[in-house]
Amino acid sequence: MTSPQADAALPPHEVTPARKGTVWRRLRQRPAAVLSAAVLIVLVLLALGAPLLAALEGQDPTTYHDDLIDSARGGVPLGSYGGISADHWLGVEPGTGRDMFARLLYGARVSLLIALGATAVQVLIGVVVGLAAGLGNRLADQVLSRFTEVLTALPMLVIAISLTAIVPADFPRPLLLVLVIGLLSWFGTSRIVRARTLALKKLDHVAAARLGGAGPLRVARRELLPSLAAPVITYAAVLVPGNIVVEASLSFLGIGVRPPTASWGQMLSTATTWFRADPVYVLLPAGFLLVTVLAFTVLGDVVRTALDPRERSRLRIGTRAGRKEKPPKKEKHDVREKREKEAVV
Amino acid sequence: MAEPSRPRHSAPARRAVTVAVAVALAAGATACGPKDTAAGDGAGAAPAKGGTLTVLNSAPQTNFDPARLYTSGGGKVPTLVFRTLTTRNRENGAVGAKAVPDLATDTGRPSENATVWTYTLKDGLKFEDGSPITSADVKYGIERSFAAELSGGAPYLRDWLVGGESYQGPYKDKDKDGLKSIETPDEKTLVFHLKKPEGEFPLLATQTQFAPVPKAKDTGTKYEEHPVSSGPYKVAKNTGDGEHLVLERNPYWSEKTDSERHAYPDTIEVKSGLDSAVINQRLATGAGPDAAAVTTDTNLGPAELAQISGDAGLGKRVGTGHFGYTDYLAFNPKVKPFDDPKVRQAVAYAVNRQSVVNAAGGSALAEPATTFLPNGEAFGHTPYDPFPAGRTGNPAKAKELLKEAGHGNGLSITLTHSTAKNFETGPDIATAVQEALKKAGITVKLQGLEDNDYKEKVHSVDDAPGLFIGGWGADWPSGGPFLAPVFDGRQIVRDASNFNHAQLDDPAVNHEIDEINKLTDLKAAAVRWGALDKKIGAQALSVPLFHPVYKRLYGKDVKNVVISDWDGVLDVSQVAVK
Amino acid sequence: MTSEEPAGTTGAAPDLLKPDLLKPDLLKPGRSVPGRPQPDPLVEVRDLSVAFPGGAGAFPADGGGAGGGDAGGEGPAAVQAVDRLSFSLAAGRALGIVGESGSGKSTVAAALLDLHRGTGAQVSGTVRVAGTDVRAADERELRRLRGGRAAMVFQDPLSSLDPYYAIGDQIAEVYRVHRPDVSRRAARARAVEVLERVGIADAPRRARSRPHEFSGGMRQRALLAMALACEPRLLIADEPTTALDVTVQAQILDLLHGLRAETGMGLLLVTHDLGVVAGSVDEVLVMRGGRAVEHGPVGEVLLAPRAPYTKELLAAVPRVDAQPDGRALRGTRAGRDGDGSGDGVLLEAVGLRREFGGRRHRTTAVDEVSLTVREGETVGLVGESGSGKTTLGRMLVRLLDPTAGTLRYRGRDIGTLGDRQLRPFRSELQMVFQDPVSSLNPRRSIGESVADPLRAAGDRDDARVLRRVCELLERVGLDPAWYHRYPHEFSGGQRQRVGIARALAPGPRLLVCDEPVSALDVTTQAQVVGLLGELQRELGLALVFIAHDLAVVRAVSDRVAVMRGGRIVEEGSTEEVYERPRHPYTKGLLAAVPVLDPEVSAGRRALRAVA
Amino acid sequence: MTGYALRRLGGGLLVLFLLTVAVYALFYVAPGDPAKLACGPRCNPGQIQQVRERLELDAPVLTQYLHFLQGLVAGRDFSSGTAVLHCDAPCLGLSYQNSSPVTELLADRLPVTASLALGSMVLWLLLGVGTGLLSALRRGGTTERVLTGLTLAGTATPVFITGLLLLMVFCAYLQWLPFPSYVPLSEDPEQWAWNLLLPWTALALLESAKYARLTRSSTLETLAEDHIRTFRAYGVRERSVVTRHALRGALPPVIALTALDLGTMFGGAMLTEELFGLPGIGQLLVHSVRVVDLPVVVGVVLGTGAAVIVANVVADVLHALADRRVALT
Repeated sequence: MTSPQADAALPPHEVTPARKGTVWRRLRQRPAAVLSAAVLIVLVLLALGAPLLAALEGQDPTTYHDDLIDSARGGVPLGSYGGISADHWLGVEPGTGRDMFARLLYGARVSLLIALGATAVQVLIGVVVGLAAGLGNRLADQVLSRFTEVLTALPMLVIAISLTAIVPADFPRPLLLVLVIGLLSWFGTSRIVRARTLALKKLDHVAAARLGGAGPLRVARRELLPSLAAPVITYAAVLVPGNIVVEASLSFLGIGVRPPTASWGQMLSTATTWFRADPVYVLLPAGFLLVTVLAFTVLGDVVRTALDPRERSRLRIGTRAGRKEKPPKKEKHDVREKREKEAVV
Repeated sequence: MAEPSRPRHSAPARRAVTVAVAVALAAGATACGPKDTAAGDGAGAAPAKGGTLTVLNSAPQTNFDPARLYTSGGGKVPTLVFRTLTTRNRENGAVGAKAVPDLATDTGRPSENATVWTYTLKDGLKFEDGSPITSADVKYGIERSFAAELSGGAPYLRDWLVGGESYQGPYKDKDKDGLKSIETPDEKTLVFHLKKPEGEFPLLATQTQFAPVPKAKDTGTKYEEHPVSSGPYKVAKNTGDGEHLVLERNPYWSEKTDSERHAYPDTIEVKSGLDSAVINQRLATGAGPDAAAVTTDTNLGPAELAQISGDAGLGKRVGTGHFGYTDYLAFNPKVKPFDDPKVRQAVAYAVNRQSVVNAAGGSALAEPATTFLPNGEAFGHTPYDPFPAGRTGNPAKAKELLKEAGHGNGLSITLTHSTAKNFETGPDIATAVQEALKKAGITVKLQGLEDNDYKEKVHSVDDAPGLFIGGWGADWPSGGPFLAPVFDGRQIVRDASNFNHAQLDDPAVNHEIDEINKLTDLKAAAVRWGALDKKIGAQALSVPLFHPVYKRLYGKDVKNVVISDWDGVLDVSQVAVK
Repeated sequence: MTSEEPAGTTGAAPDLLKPDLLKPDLLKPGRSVPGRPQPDPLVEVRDLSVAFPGGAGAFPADGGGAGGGDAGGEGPAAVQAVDRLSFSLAAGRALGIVGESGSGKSTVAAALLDLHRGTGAQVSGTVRVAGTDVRAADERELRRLRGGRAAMVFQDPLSSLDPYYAIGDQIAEVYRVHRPDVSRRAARARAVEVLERVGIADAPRRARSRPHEFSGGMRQRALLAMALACEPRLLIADEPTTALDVTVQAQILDLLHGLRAETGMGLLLVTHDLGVVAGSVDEVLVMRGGRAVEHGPVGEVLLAPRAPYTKELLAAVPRVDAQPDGRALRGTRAGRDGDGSGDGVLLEAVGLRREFGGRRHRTTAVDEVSLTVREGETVGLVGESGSGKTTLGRMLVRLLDPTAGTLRYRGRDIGTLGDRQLRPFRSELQMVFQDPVSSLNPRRSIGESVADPLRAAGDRDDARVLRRVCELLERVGLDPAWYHRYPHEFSGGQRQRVGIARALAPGPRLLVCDEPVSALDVTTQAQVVGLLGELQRELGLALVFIAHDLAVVRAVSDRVAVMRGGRIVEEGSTEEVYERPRHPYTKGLLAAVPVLDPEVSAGRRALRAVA
Repeated sequence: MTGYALRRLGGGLLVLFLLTVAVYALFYVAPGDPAKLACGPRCNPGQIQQVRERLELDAPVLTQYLHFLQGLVAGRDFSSGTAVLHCDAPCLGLSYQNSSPVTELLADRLPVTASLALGSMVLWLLLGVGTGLLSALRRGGTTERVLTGLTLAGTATPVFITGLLLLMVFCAYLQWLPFPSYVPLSEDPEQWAWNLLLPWTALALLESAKYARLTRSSTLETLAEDHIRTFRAYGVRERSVVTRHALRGALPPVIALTALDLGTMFGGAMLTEELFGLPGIGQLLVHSVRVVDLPVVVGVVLGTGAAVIVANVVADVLHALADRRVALT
């Protein structure tokens, strides 16, 4: 019988490097990732620096400039390209003459804030519910999935309108939107978490932990959450853009943020009629929205592929099955994870 | 609240309004008077019969029941099917703002003190089934408007007719001679008995409640599916609950008995539920049937206006409409600090009407207002400006007043508005006001309420906010329905919608209103309404902001466009497409 | 085989690779089969080298695409899976390629049909199969070769068939690819025909069912049928029986044998199991790290191996027929007579029962099982898949709650205790799991994993914990310095050692080992088994050793229980059970176990044929 | 499987019940007095009271709710004034606004919404699955990048932007298409399709990205499975390996997702319907919510809910049927 060392002879420093490193490496290898990340960083900086930049331009998002618009022609900005000028870098808003540059930046704050906030809510609830459903017994699981069905079945708009009407008017509107969006669409997250939990639960290291005397909470914290992080994060990255669009849509239906606060959605919703008279007015918020959403989505995709080990050995002809290993049962819920907001159609 | 020409409920409708309001100036800053609506009168050639007129609307014609419609239905679709005792004079501009006979031979014969009104029906009037129209049918039509099942009409009949307040309508009240205060001594005669003198009864008689309904054909709430026509057209098709209507000629209608309606087209097709932007786009493009299309509830919005004003061809196809309507800041003096006249005046001085007008769509779509009464002679409009603040407001003067009022170091108030995206009570106006008051050191906190919530609040006596954006439109072109509901102390209602926002109960005012109502000479009445308005205006109970103007676009084959100042609607009964 | 990095099996001591063993003359294909003039051998491989670019690992069948997505970050720059390999196979003959995981054997098999094309693998050398120069062949030629002249059978029969189509149709499809002129219905007929040939009962009907309606054995038969459809001259079987139970494995091997005898096609059998080779091939090629170590007639290689590595392999293979000599885990039974308490009975299960599933379709996994484990002894638990042995094992440590029956630990009934009351006993009953991948949390360092039980037991003194963990790691033969490394950095054997260390941490009295070595290569197997033995002797542990491999169980156990369909069909001392099996099932099992001696296995086959 | 479906649908009924409760609760707290709104702009207290009584709004919510349930199972009678209107089960009551039976209203709108949903489904499947497949096969290539870019842009743009753009371009500038207005399929199939083309496109653009992604990932998954290797190893053409085996394997999740999305779309695509002025269920809902027309809202929510739930079940069953390895529990 050879000594254990024989088998252990393989010195770790020769074997593959730790996963974290590789994930970052893979990320950095993807130009798309770098680009979209850069875009997002810039956007965030713009949003944060809104007051400074506006001051730099010498404008603010609320002051009216009646002299800059043609009252006789429906208040269309004087001058070409929506009144772009040295004083107003991106022109002014039809009907009010408020400075577009300032409004867009301040709008970025609101839009991003709402989107991220809502995502946070979705993820939080999603993880809690998902874990509960995954770890709890059959009954708990059933109850939770029924409950989520009720929520899915309720048209978001109805609730949104009712809520916005019920909630006292001085309740901070962005927060309200965060809650409305967040509370009404965390199913995707919870489903992913549930599926993953169910899968993880079967793994031996969870059993081992229990044998080691770990209680349910300890198990959840030590054995499950770390493995859940990756899928949740990537899914969250895909949620953000969805939320931005929802915010826009709610504003379009007149239940978005309150004036004079600007948000991209609110700007778009007023802008839509100006398509032909003042294209700049539409294209600016639309452009910002588009870029942001694209950036987030791309980043989300990239992160997912980077984190998903299967993505790599894909297409290579080979078997995943080991000795005595049954082919994995498919999770029948997987599809729903792929779904985004319904309210935006 | 009375805005006859405008369905306020559906979302599309609301946007319609926005847009609507937008329109006027292609025809030009030059002209907002009636005269230039003539710009409309189509491409010269005399109008001829025939063809199909398409009506593109945003709000479906739900409530196609004479009892449930709020007003005369103006120049709108109902006027093609319902004839009434009197009707609007269908002419361009100011002349259009008076009542003329329709079913009746004259506009009504008042008794000495205008408490009894007598009408005689013309000869040869027939329903679409050929059966004659009798005074009983007209009476029945009015009676059924009292039924809870068919609510929706204006309150005047209930308020004016003797016993009106208690009458429950023919369904509940089985008494065979129904509402006693309407007598039908014979097939042709109607006699109305009023509680008090009402000189404007002829104007009331234009409302669809005065349209005949054959009792035998009454199907209650289902009547709207196929109302029996007394007008030039009958309902051939009504699908999607008024979404899509096809109207065809009513063979039993004769021009001889109807001098008001021209009924040029053979068929009229109404398509509704459309987005207002789409409607205007279609009218502008005028492809296929859209060339012979008009809209009765959608107007040009600022954007469309800006775009059209660049295009001479389109400019020609825009009619300007005026409708007695005023948008204003309403105070509730029961709420501090608005109990202090100085504060109210300060606000009045600080308001920048230029910004407000712009927010309402620009000078083409809104005219700055300093009087509560709309700017039409029928209303008795007498120009005045109790707190002259110029085009853009007078912050300095406002500051002064505030100091006197003890708010030297600034004042913070709340402005309530609707979140509905309409141009009048919506956020845009609110922010404009907020911005203007800032200059006078007044910090305005906006309280935007979902439209229902907003209406609920501002129309309640007890929790009406101290300051909100309101609007008021005339049920008919006269000072009466304008001032009375808003300033008559006896019209402060608790368990229903209250429009007397200031809850003004001034015996002098009340008395003057009664006095004017006695007059059957409406010209004379108008003058006194104007005077009364000025008197009230001095109290700064409201800050008039602007009177909307309507720009109505129509298809390129449309001829004989008539837009009267009654409600500024393009009169569908006059239009020809050949 | 789950995830052994290719490098992982440079396991044995380096000195085993003496250059002289690799002298080309040893490897000359012709050499071992003299006097057999082969103008055009069926398979001709010259200097075949295959390398996979970084990140890929070896040819996945050797464990690249590890089960449980968590395994493995990126691989080293490039992996030389096959290194200048040459061999040839004459028509009608059978060659077995044997090797441990990472030896590159499956890579070779794939190379014969150039399945590496378009996968980024770098292939060099020449490969001629049935007259086709595989590497030079264009797509059309290649397609004609694939399945037409040379057919391949894969390891996992379930995943190797399209779950969406009827088996008959799949066979027919393949058939028509190579016989375009044949009508659909003729092709179907052919499918039924071959299915009948491979012994599928009621073939016409079964041809219409889908893979998931077939049992593992039937699926493998179906795959064979597909291979036969076009009457290939060469059959390449890559671990064809690895996923099957012994008895089924025997049947399949017999079938293969029969088919060859009948059709005279050549066979290239790739396997890790020397036993499988013994009865099925004429020549054996032993591979290691991509190179040929030994090549010769099966008899010579298995009975008189030249290469030390071959010797080592053979030595490591546990024999089901071997006399109990240096038994790995033979408990010393020390102190059993010592304390009188229930003659040292440690754990006693009486009428244990476990059911799964809801009201409807509920299944009984374990049915009225009674079992006793005494201090320091080793109880072997054998049975085929689905026999309920794992369920039983998990109940013994209370990972699963018994549906019925009692479980006594040192006289105390623990079968019904709730989690809280169970705490004190947890530390005494531990388990070692089968899958070295999923049994370690991929996101925690091995040190942490081992420390967990200690911390959970309430030890707050980090220094002490650290010390203890290092001791344990050292004890199981791992470098304490690796405390902070993550599981995917280790080979399967090493991971299993970590698992053992973690099991030892709480200081258990009883260790349930569930298939602890079945995922490992034979050599590694031997080492791990050895380790367990040492530990048992040292710590006086009682072991319950669960395995499907009768040989391993025999090598380790004092007593053996044979399970089937949730019941223990036979129990007794190892000698009794193996030498004088009473229950027919046990007899069947033993008869099915492949033996290393070609003669013997031929004899066995004859017997089975009669039976 | 049938058992499973039945059980799920049973659960569905429960869900629907909860839904109605939820909506009633929501409206109980929501502002806006239906009576006032139904009565008209200027009603005196007496009238409002009459209306309130007629609509039963004076009764406690519980009673209203019970009557609603009763109507649902047993049907109810209402008065049209002149006659008795019988509204047989399942009766969702009468609209507060114009007293027409909610069931009729829904029936009126359904064809529109259905046309919209089904039509756009066809488009988005073609678009999405096609794109997904292509990008899966041309993995890493420019084709994939472009395609994914396009589909992403699709999801990124709110439908009211896409829609308006489409209108501007195709109806206003190019005038290739009529401004959408719903023409019943029964009346004139050609016009029907012609008019719906834009709304379909707008929706399809929005949805297809999701499908592209799904198709791509599941195709790749299938391509990585062993049986693909088998057929390659047996000389089957790459083309048929992909079309016959890979695609077949990739479809189940797509089918399931389609079922789910259809379900939600039958709830009406509010923004789209609103924008293109299609008198669909979505539009009805938006309108009714605004005027607090409780019966209609409840009706729509019930309908939508039912659709969603059925869709969920159908999705699961389809998925299981299509992919035998999925277990229904």
